[in-house]
Amino acid sequence: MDFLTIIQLLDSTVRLATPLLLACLAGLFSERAGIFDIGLEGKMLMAAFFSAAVAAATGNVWLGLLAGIGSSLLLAGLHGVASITFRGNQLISGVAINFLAAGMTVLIAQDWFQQGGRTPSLIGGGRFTPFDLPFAESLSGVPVLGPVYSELLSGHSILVYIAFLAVPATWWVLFRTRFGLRLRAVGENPAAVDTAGVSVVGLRYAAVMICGLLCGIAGAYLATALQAGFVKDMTAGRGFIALAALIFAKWRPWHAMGACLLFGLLQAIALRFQNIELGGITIPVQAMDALPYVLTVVILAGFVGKAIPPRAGGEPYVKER
Amino acid sequence: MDKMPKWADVVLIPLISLFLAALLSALVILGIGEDPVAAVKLMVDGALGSTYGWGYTLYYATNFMFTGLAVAIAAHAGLFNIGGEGQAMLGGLGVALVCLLIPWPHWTLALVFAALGAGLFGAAWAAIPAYLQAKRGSHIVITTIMFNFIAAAVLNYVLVNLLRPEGSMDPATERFPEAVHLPSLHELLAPIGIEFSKSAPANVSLLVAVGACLFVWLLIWRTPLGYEIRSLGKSEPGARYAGISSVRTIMIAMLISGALAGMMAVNNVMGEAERLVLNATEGAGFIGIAVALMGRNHPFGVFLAAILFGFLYQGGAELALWTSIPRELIVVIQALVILFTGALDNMVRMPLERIFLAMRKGQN
Amino acid sequence: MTAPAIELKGISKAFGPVQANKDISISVAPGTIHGIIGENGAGKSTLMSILYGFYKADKGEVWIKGKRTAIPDSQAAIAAGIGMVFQHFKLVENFTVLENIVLGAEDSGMLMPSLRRARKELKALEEEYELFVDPDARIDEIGVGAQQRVEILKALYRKAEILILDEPTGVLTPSEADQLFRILDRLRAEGKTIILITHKLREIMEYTDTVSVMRRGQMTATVKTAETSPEHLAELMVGRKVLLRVDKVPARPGAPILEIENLRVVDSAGVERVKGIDLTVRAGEIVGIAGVAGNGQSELLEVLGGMRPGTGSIKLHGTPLPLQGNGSDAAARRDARIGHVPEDRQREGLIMDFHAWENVAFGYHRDPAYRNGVLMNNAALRADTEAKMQKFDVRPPDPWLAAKSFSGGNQQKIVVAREIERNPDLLLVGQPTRGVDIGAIEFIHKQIVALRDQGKAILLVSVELEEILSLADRVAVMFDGMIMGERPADQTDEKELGLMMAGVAGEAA
Amino acid sequence: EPALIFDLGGKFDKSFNEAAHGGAQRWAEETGQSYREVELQSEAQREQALRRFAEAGANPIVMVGFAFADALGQVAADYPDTKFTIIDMVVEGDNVRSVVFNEHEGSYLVGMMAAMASKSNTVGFIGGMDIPLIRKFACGYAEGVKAANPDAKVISNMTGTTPAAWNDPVKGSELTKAQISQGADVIYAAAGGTGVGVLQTAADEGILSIGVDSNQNHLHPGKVLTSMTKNVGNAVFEAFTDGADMETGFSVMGLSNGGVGYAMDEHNAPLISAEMQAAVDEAAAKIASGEIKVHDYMSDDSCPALSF
Ligand SMILES: Nc1ncnc2c1ncn2[C@@H]1O[C@H](COP(=O)(O)OP(=O)(O)OP(=O)(O)O)[C@@H](O)[C@H]1O
Ligand SMILES: Nc1ncnc2c1ncn2[C@@H]1O[C@H](COP(=O)(O)OP(=O)(O)OP(=O)(O)O)[C@@H](O)[C@H]1O
Ligand SMILES: [Mg+2]
Ligand SMILES: [Mg+2]
Repeated sequence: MDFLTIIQLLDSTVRLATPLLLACLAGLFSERAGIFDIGLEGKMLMAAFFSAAVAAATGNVWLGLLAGIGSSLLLAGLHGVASITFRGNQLISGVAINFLAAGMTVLIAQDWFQQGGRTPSLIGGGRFTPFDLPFAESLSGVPVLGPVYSELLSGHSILVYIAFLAVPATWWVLFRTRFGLRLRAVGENPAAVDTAGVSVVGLRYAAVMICGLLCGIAGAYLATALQAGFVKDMTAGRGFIALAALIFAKWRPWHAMGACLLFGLLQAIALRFQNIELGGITIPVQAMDALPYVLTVVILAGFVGKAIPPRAGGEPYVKER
Repeated sequence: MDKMPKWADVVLIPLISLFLAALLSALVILGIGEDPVAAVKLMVDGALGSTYGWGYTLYYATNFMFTGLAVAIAAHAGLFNIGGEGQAMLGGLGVALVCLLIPWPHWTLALVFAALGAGLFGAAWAAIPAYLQAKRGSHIVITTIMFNFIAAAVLNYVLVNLLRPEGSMDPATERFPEAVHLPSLHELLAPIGIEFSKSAPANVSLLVAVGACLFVWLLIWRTPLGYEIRSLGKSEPGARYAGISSVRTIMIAMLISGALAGMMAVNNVMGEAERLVLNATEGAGFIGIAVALMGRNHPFGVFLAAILFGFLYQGGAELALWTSIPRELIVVIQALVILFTGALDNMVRMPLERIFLAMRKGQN
Repeated sequence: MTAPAIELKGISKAFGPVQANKDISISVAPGTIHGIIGENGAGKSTLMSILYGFYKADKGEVWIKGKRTAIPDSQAAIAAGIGMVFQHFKLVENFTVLENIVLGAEDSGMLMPSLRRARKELKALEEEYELFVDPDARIDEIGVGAQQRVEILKALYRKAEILILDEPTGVLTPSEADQLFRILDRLRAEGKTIILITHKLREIMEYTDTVSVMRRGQMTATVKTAETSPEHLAELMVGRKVLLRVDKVPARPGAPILEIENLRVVDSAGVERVKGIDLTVRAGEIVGIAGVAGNGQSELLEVLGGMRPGTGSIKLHGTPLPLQGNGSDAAARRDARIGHVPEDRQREGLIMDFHAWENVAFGYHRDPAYRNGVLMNNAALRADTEAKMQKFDVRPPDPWLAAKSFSGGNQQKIVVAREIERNPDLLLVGQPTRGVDIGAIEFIHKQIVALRDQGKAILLVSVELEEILSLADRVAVMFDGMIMGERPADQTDEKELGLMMAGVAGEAA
Repeated sequence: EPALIFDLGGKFDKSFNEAAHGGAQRWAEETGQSYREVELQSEAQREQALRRFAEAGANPIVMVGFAFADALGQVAADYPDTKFTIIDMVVEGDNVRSVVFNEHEGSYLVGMMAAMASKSNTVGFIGGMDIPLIRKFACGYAEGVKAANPDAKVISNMTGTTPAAWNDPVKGSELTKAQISQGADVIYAAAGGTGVGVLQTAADEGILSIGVDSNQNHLHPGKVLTSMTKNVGNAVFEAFTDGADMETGFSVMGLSNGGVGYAMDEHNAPLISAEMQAAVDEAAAKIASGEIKVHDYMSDDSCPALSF
């Protein structure tokens, strides 16, 4: 493989890792606060649709982004009501939200656009366009570093940069702020937070809403930056890969970025090459598709370090004696 | 002292939840500019108005009985098996191999072994998540989700590269031999003088599914093994105290669960398509979750809920056929049912408990 | 006269059908230690949780320092100068001590300055009250005594003037408890008000200024400690004269039934909990294991009951029983005729959602007597349950009632009936009367003694010294996974056992 | 009342299914009559849809896509009074009309145009599901490229091996980027809905693309060189027009009878020089007359101009 191909592959890795990363960080906030979320997929899908729909209708991608975030927040709020206020089963709520999004997006899309569950293709201002870093053009001639800068680092949509900046931001919020301390505490022992005079419900809602916000950006990215419009089921399991990455990263922000880049790379490889020849054996493309899931199972099995979720994760908080 | 009578918990709450889900669904239909009454009429007509409709309703219900039972039995052991979809896919592979590799003299024999094959493959697919949960504490919800995706990849590979007949463009196996054709309800009922639609796919697997409901009921409530499964599901330290091996019980419960999910393939692969296609499960594994929730994990409840969802499915197909309402409407309904019966049941339960408490106070 | 530090007026609180607090009023003077006693379930913790804003009262008022104060949540309680140390600590296990202390009391949105200031303040507090802990240690790395100090520091860091402690000594060794009371004394000297919930009358008599007694959700009396006696308090607590000693004839020990040699248990976290125990229990005797909770007694009982693996050797009637792998589980122990009344009936001994009759089969569900071919013979099981309920006076005697619908005492009777009626050769009993009222205690004690008198061996684990002394024939004290010594029950007393429980070895073992 | 069943890509795939939809719409407008249609959600529904329409008395029933072959094989005999038309596949049966297209011929023409428009002498092909039918497109295309410029290089990729490959715009987009990095400056997408991603990315990256099945020139005016039109709409239109008493059997639609072709309209007019058009039209005439024989991959599962 030549240098340029590698750059191209990494470039596509960055693009494909972005939605994973946003969703993964979203899950990180929620799960660190003790609310399991297998509804990342649904929130992303809903956001993808509404961002594309509004962007198509208004021709303004920023309005689309807002709409996407809004719809994702709505589902996040639903998850919050079910799992925080009514202390329901978080896993079941997540499953329901995934189905709800899968159905509603197509239903509404069909109603609004009559295009079989799609939105019209986005054109012009309806899409996020590549964002060139300074001097990308002039530096492209520099050997090795030039292409790395101008091809790999520059020229992505603004949301890509937001996603990668969200990593240090997440780290900082979680480990350097009061909010972060409380958020982590509420995922470990909500009773401690409660008796310390801080609202468990408030904190958990805040976490779930941040999760909604990030999923919203992820969905909008899919429909308005990575692609030009919504097609049904366009998240294609990315929410679950993000969940896998979250476990892989053991709920830590920087590791989450590593995991998402790894899974993005796997996707990039699977997208570009059908079957891969490796020293005489052919690795079928299906193996590449399944690899993130297999890796997650291996991690979960504890063969490569144990993944211990936040202790109060998945449990509704009930005051007990 | 319980806060409210058992019947309220078992019957009233699911019914109210279902009602809420139906109400919201009606609002959704209104929202997309259609008439909910007409839609329901069309659904009822298409799904229950003819033996053709019933044939499809029961065909889908058969699938959902298997996957609903699979979710239910795992739930009794305290496990949330989201992997029914993958287990059913692998079950399909089991059925296909049994039907294609062995020349069966008669469908009865083929049915028995196909069911075994489906159960075996489904159980095998559940075995790894089960083992990881039992031995290493890996969260079975996540592992079974992962195994759904892995199953799709495996099946994809097998159908594209191994089982696709020479020269065919479809990623599907060849057609099963005529000898393994399962009699449809039409063929079963004709001898006793009942005219049943010839083209509906409901077949003898329905009886197998009903048998499975009965089997699960006996197993859970009438055998020591069922007792152990339920005990473990309620209290793990309790099980340890009672000498109930959690590893063994989790394994057994999940193997049965996986086998039941896998056995769905007898219906859809052997009974209907008569060959294995991609995505043969059509999401039935996930609907099993809603069915088990609705049915309160009781085999009889699962039976009823499966028929309800069979109706929704067939009704939804009719909607897609005759109106411009997309089939996804049933996905929405399914989501609402799961949401209200599964995640939001406290929303119904809390006020209900207060009402019952007030009623009791009033009596005293 | 100064206003009382705390005044509660007409507090009521119900949990569904359970009336936990009924119209309760008390008043506590500033600068005093006020004790609250009462049976399990009497409503003590509920009352204090209301004062701390953890629960909301259905009715009633709270007055702090002469001012009516609404306490809708813990935030308000903290603002009113109230701090509480719960029975089960409310600490984040994988946070450091410092993080736990600042949690909820941070100065600003940024964490680092808060932590820096807390570190300084902590130093001062430590020195002032002798509350030493390492600020950078993680909670799960420090002992319970230190964890309790963290809880107290949390309250003081929040400038608490009123400190509530819910059963603080249950998990402490006598010397740790002494240290705690020295700290409390100092706090009182500073003018702080302390409410102390405890089951130990000795602590009430020694350290409190005034004491309130609760019974079945109501406040039955408030008296000056100096003007009362333990006997009087006990009577107030249960409503009648209490018989402390169990009626029984002297034991006539026979052949050894259970022989334990060099038994060791390592828990799942890799910590050795039982460190080489030797012990023999003979036919016709009750051996009591005393000790502060968490010194390996639970693990000892569990390994004998087949609930966890161990190493070393145990023999029953001289036959070795496996301690690991095949044949070491609880089912095998039952087959070997070992009965087991577990320490925690709700978590272990019963399935709370099961009917009484299902619970009577718990552990014995594969017994042929309950079988009908491959199926279970539920009718036989129900008949058996009815008989057992009659005999053990379980109320109400309804086999169809779920276990959770019985009161604690009756739940315990179901467990005891199930285990004793099997007529085991060895009965393991853990905390048989925890959370059980006095009437049921007497009944259960009688059944245990009757089993002994049939020539069966009984191993009793209890954290209640009184229970051990009155029920056991021989007492062994466990400390830090080891047996510190054995004494005939009639040749020792609480003082000597208390020393051994604190790790001071007795003379001859 | 006739009925139309779309394949999994859905009727608005901008390509194959949409072409069929267009034909049905044209029929409805011209005759003022109505027809039934349904989009499938999964493989398993093919048979149900066929039976349901047949039961309800729809006649004829038209289905687009080779994947219906098996289901139709099962169903057709059960409804001898109903006429079926299947597109892209041959199914035996007294009441079945099978319509197949000479896609290789149309692809040859657009291949020539690609070669002539390419400045880098490298052109690309992105197929959908890797099946002989799509290889037939690729092979004809490659022959056309070589005919116009023997030195040109053809890069070919398939999107996948399952029907999902028809509907994966992200993958289409990524493959386009990969081919661009290998020097391709004209890319032909024969990939159903996946092609939307190909055309989009090609337009974004400033190279030319070639559409398929429907006329896709309008999707990105000035960026789509041309489209290989496959007159599925006509086939549907004819079947609907013939109605219940249509002639059954086997029909081949090629260049000679207007079944395939290339699209010219105002959107791509500036891209096509007179000289290009002349060359292509000449070749088209020669193919129609049989003077040029374009190799059909499906005739012997091999391709002289391209290796897969
Ligand atoms: N969260 C709750 N939900 C329902 N019932 C409760 C709850 N907390 C306490 N109760 C019930 O209220 C009653 C009083 O309980 P409380 O914990 O106040 O007793 P206590 O006096 O502190 O007992 P102990 O000595 O065992 O700590 C008991 O019957 C208990 O079962
Ligand atoms: N968490 C709870 N939820 C519901 N009901 C409870 C709860 N805790 C206790 N109860 C019910 O409250 C009642 C009183 O319980 P508690 O254990 O305090 O009884 P008690 O008066 O101490 O009885 P006993 O003397 O038999 O121990 C019982 O009927 C019990 O079932
Ligand atoms: Mg208490
Ligand atoms: Mg009690």
